[in-house]
Amino acid sequence: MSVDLSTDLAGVTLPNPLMTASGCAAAGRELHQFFDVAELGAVVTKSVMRGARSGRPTPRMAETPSGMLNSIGLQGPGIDDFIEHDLAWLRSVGARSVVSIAGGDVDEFVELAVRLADEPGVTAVEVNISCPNVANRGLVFACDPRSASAVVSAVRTVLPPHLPLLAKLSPDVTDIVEIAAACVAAGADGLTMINTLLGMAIDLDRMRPQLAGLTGGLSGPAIRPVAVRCIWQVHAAMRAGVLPHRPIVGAGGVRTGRDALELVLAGASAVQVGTVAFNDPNAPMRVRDELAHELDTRGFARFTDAVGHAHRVLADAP
Amino acid sequence: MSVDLSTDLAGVTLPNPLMTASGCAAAGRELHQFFDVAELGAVVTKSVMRGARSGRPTPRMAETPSGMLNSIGLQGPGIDDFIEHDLAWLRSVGARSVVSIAGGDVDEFVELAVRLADEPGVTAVEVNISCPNVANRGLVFACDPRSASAVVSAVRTVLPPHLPLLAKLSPDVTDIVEIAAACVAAGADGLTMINTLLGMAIDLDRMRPQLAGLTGGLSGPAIRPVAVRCIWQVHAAMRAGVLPHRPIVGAGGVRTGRDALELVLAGASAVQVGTVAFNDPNAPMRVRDELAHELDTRGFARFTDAVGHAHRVLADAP
Amino acid sequence: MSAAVRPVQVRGTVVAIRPVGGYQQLTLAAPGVAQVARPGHFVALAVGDDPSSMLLRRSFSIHRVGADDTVEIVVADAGPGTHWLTTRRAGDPVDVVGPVGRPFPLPDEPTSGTLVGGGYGSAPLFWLAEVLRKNGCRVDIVLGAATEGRLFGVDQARAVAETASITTDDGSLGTAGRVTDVLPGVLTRGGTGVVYACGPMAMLRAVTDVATAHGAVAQVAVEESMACGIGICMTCVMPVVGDDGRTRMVRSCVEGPVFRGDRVRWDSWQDGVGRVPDDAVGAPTKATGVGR
Amino acid sequence: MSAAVRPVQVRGTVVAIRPVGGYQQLTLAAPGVAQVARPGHFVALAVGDDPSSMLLRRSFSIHRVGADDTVEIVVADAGPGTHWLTTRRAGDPVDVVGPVGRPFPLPDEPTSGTLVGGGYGSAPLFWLAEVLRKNGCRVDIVLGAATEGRLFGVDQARAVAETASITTDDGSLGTAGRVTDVLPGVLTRGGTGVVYACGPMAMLRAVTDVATAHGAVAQVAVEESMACGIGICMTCVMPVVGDDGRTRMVRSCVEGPVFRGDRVRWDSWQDGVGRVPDDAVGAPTKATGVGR
Ligand SMILES: Cc1cc2nc3c(=O)[nH]c(=O)nc-3n(C[C@H](O)[C@H](O)[C@H](O)COP(=O)(O)OP(=O)(O)OC[C@H]3O[C@@H](n4cnc5c(N)ncnc54)[C@H](O)[C@@H]3O)c2cc1C
Ligand SMILES: Cc1cc2nc3c(=O)[nH]c(=O)nc-3n(C[C@H](O)[C@H](O)[C@H](O)COP(=O)(O)OP(=O)(O)OC[C@H]3O[C@@H](n4cnc5c(N)ncnc54)[C@H](O)[C@@H]3O)c2cc1C
Ligand SMILES: Cc1cc2nc3c(=O)[nH]c(=O)nc-3n(C[C@H](O)[C@H](O)[C@H](O)COP(=O)(O)O)c2cc1C
Ligand SMILES: Cc1cc2nc3c(=O)[nH]c(=O)nc-3n(C[C@H](O)[C@H](O)[C@H](O)COP(=O)(O)O)c2cc1C
Ligand code: FES
Ligand code: FES
Repeated sequence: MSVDLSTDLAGVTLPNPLMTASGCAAAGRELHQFFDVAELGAVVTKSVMRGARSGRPTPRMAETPSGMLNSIGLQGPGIDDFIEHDLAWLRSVGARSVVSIAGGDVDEFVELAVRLADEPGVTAVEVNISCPNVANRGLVFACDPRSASAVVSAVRTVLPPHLPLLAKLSPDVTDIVEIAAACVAAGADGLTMINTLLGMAIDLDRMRPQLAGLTGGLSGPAIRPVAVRCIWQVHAAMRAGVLPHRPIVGAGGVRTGRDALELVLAGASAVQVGTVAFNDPNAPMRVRDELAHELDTRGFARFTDAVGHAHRVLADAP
Repeated sequence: MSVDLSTDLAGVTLPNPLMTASGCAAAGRELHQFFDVAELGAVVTKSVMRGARSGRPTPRMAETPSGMLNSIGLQGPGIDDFIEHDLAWLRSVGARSVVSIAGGDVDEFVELAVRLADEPGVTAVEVNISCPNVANRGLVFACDPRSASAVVSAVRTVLPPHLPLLAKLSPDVTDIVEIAAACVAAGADGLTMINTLLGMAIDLDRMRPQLAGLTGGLSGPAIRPVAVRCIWQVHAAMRAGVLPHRPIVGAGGVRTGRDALELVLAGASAVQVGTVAFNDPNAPMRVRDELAHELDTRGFARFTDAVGHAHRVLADAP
Repeated sequence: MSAAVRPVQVRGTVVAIRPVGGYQQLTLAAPGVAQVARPGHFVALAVGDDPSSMLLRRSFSIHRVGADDTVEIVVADAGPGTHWLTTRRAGDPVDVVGPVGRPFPLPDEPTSGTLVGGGYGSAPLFWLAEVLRKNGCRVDIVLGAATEGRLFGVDQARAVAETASITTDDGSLGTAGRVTDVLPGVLTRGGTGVVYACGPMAMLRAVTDVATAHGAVAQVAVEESMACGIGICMTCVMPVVGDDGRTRMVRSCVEGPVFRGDRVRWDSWQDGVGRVPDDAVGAPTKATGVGR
Repeated sequence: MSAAVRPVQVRGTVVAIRPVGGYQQLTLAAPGVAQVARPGHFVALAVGDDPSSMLLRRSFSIHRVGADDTVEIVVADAGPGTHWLTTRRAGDPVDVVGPVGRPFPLPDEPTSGTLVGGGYGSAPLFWLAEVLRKNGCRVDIVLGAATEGRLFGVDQARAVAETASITTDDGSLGTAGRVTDVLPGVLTRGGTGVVYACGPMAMLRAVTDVATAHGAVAQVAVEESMACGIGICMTCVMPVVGDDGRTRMVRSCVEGPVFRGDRVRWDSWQDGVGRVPDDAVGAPTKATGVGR
């Protein structure tokens, strides 16, 4: 196969567009038992916060048709432990790391960005704004353009210029383009879409919500059409000049190379494999190879030629 | 089975809570080949508009994991033809009809309501506000509290008091409770949730959006967790006094009696079976019987005792 | 409008499955379907093991019906749904809805009919040929496909028809070319009054043109994407001219799949994407726009 | 932390499937899994035909391993995923990830072990018993279930153990009651130093209490809902006290499923719903709240 899979992520060149999705690969160690994580475009780590967090009680999951609900509550070791152990390990195996950070307020996001600013081996920082804003009745940052841009601009200022900032958007909004535009205006170098949809399941034996946290995030192939739509809308808005062009990192229900290609043709410059890695730990590499094959059979010499291609086909249609 | 399945829909008593979903049963004639539609709680008819409409070009559908996308474009014969043929037929077989209406502006909704006001055999009117507001850049009425309440209050004024008005909500909003509250304040006697999620699929052979209409509505079991969440949030807000109590008609991915029970325990007083009827034309009746069985095994003597029960279980938990 | 025959839903069983050329031929025990089915009817099958991620039924023309309540279909392994079907084993259950649709209309008095099948599209034609012959009609058959392996029923054609002509795009069997290359000669020699065709849209359009040019009526079985197969979803519509001369977007599952070829607005497709003719009843205008 | 043995993912094959009591016993050819597996390891299986609507792997204790690269599991038909598994036929493919988890730790020098199994929880115990005996340990076994049909391996228990005690809630076999009714006597008579248990949470807790009361160490294999089975999703956590005396929410798939019973914070469950102990590392406070 002769396809050039390399892709550009706001100035950083990746050998291929495949990434893990935050919270679906821990810090890469476990998947490294199945394949060399250094071969991925990047490993996106579980969103880390300032201190250690126990996360939510169990049950934390519910299987749903072609998807699942999760309510982990951002369990993690805290930024210091993360840098000392996880980031160091990723460096040691030569993996490119996209570090996802989450905070309860702007200050926490800033503090996390400051700690990461000079760390070697950080390829990009993904800002998970799909978490509750403690100051604002726990309303998710990503659901309000003002909160979203506040976080993004604050983080952007403390990150070194060469380090790309990816804003991770939630689909649970009336107008995703409005949020995307706010994040880009605030300095986001790229957009990751989409985070999970807010969902819920009822345990029919206990006749109460199945998740201890009541609601949870819906993910998996079930939500892929929503991811494709969000990517399409934002990429179309960029083409229309509503907001400046920024790379989009696609996420949402990718199971096969064909699924990945859907996101790419809709406008994604990179693709994350999340929930499906639970079903198939080798999925990120498998999808990379399947995507290369799909591109090859369609005569694409370079991956980047396929990014947003469906918009061009439509524009050229009579 | 001794379970009393009857339910109350804003003053109207239905023998059971099972309904078809608008656009998933035409006007009942075809399903009547498989079961007696008069045995349903009600037949919800395809959203009808003022004039005849050809709808969107094909392809109008795409299968997605545990769901589908549709882009029909409200094809229909127009209100006069509907009343003369479809409504008359439903009356002739003794079916209870919930007539769904859709408009491009408030006037069209009002005109439709006026035409239906004195028609015999109309059990309730479902106002499909999940359609584009021509006056407002095609923004869907249901995505803006002001537009939503404008339609609902205008329709409520022209409908006779005894005729319940159900407002059909879209899940594609940042805050479903805000929209629900606006509709109830505007006079909605009940709320139908949820309509489809906006989604998209790319045709990998043509490398363009698979639907001729580009985006479409995502439905089926894939979206059930979103439906359960929306119903839960609105019912919880009613219990908390954020908005007055109104019956909720649940819709979204119901395939079995267990699925229906999830929506009911979350707060639904009636349940619609939509997309799954494409998979199993007998589904609405099958689900009714399965639901009765599930209620029976859980010791519910009356269906109404199960409505919102999960909220009570949670409140009573230590 | 919709077929007089009322479809039933039955939990069918695979009685037999065997490869035929590039296809799998399934014999399904489906009580209640066979007796009332006529050539041109189809069945809509649920696919996948419970709980299946594939929600929509798959449609298949009825190839033949058996005395013992069975229906036969011919399946091409085209994707996950048909792959599931072609990997069933005898004894496996398959949920069947059928018979569905408007079958091939039979001529009131004996006439000469030419049957044209593209790929698996020939599946329903041999049963139709037998019925036509019983009614005293002359039957000629033309089968076409991309290559020999995609042809279905060559022997059956030769057995039942006055003349059987074969074409393949690559010339691997019969005449190299399209069915429409040989069709004019067949129509002339057979003195054909009605042409029955089943296959890809492009072929149906071309066959209709040839038939019309020869003063024959074309009855074509179309193949649109169908979500329900029974008339309740409105996904399968196409622009067809009605008796009143007006074009409407009609459901090909219940008002078709068989239409008079000269009634179909063939100019409404471009590269698989349809168009609503501006003169169609209720066609969108700036004013109305289109709702979701 | 996570098991020294690295799991592999292999496209396995069903070699044999047969009913055993109320369960189905599957023999899977899974190259690379059997050699390195030890008692207490489990396998995580993908379920459903492609494209499956069931995304999450199902976990099953390894009952035994065969010389010929096979692993045996014992499956209760509890829902759609296990129903799919219990309806496989010889020759069918099953995607296997394993061996996963922390196996039962073996005593450094010969001691007396009592093995307690609830329902299918006994599946991994007989293989463990054989290993223990090879190491010169005395082995007693206690099997319990709601009723006779839910017991697994009574004969195997009698064959391998010094003493085998059976309890059923309904008294349909053995002593009427719970395993913990007979356990004290067994521990005393056997001079048990270590208790190995596998079964429902409530049983594991009770067994731990009895063992501790008798000065024996309890090693229990827990069963939490697991989305991935390999340590990447954090759905399977439970509060366990570490060597430093601090409680953490640890992943039961890789840091378990076998834990020292006296390290598990059993008081953290109520009617199947967990609680994060206030003294757990990173436990939520008003300030931090919990993110999604
Ligand atoms: C009236 C009618 C009769 C048919 N008769 C036959 C027959 O005798 N033998 C045979 O092999 N096939 C026949 N087909 C085509 C057959 O239904 C499709 O090949 C099949 O639905 C593809 O499903 P899939 O999951 O394998 O492929 P996918 O491409 O994965 O299907 C995805 C979705 O698209 C729809 N779809 C894909 N291709 C077609 C198509 N060509 N026509 C309609 N819907 C499609 C499917 O129903 C499904 O909803 C017929 C179709 C129609 C409408
Ligand atoms: C370490 C471990 C070892 C196990 N060993 C065995 C065994 O040897 N034999 C056996 O029959 N079963 C065993 N189980 C339980 C088995 O995994 C579940 O019965 C099975 O996952 C149920 O899937 P289902 O689709 O049939 O049921 P469903 O209830 O439909 O499953 C829905 C979801 O809940 C999860 N789930 C449901 N019940 C359980 C459960 N008891 N434990 C964990 N997850 C659950 C499923 O994985 C799935 O994600 C074990 C579980 C674990 C964690
Ligand atoms: C168990 C689980 C945990 C997740 N944790 C995070 C997280 O910590 N931060 C984040 O930005 N997204 C998180 N996500 C969302 C995923 O990164 C991804 O955006 C989403 O699941 C959609 O992709 P998918 O369908 O491929 O999983 C999590 C998803 C799952 C299933
Ligand atoms: C093909 C199709 C057509 C639909 N048409 C309408 C419609 O005209 N009006 C409306 O309010 N909802 C319409 N819906 C939405 C359904 O009524 C229902 O709200 C939604 O599909 C979720 O339920 P389900 O998952 O059971 O299908 C349509 C859905 C489908 C699949
Ligand atoms: S396939 Fe549903 S109406 Fe024709
Ligand atoms: S099951 Fe995923 S971490 Fe344990």
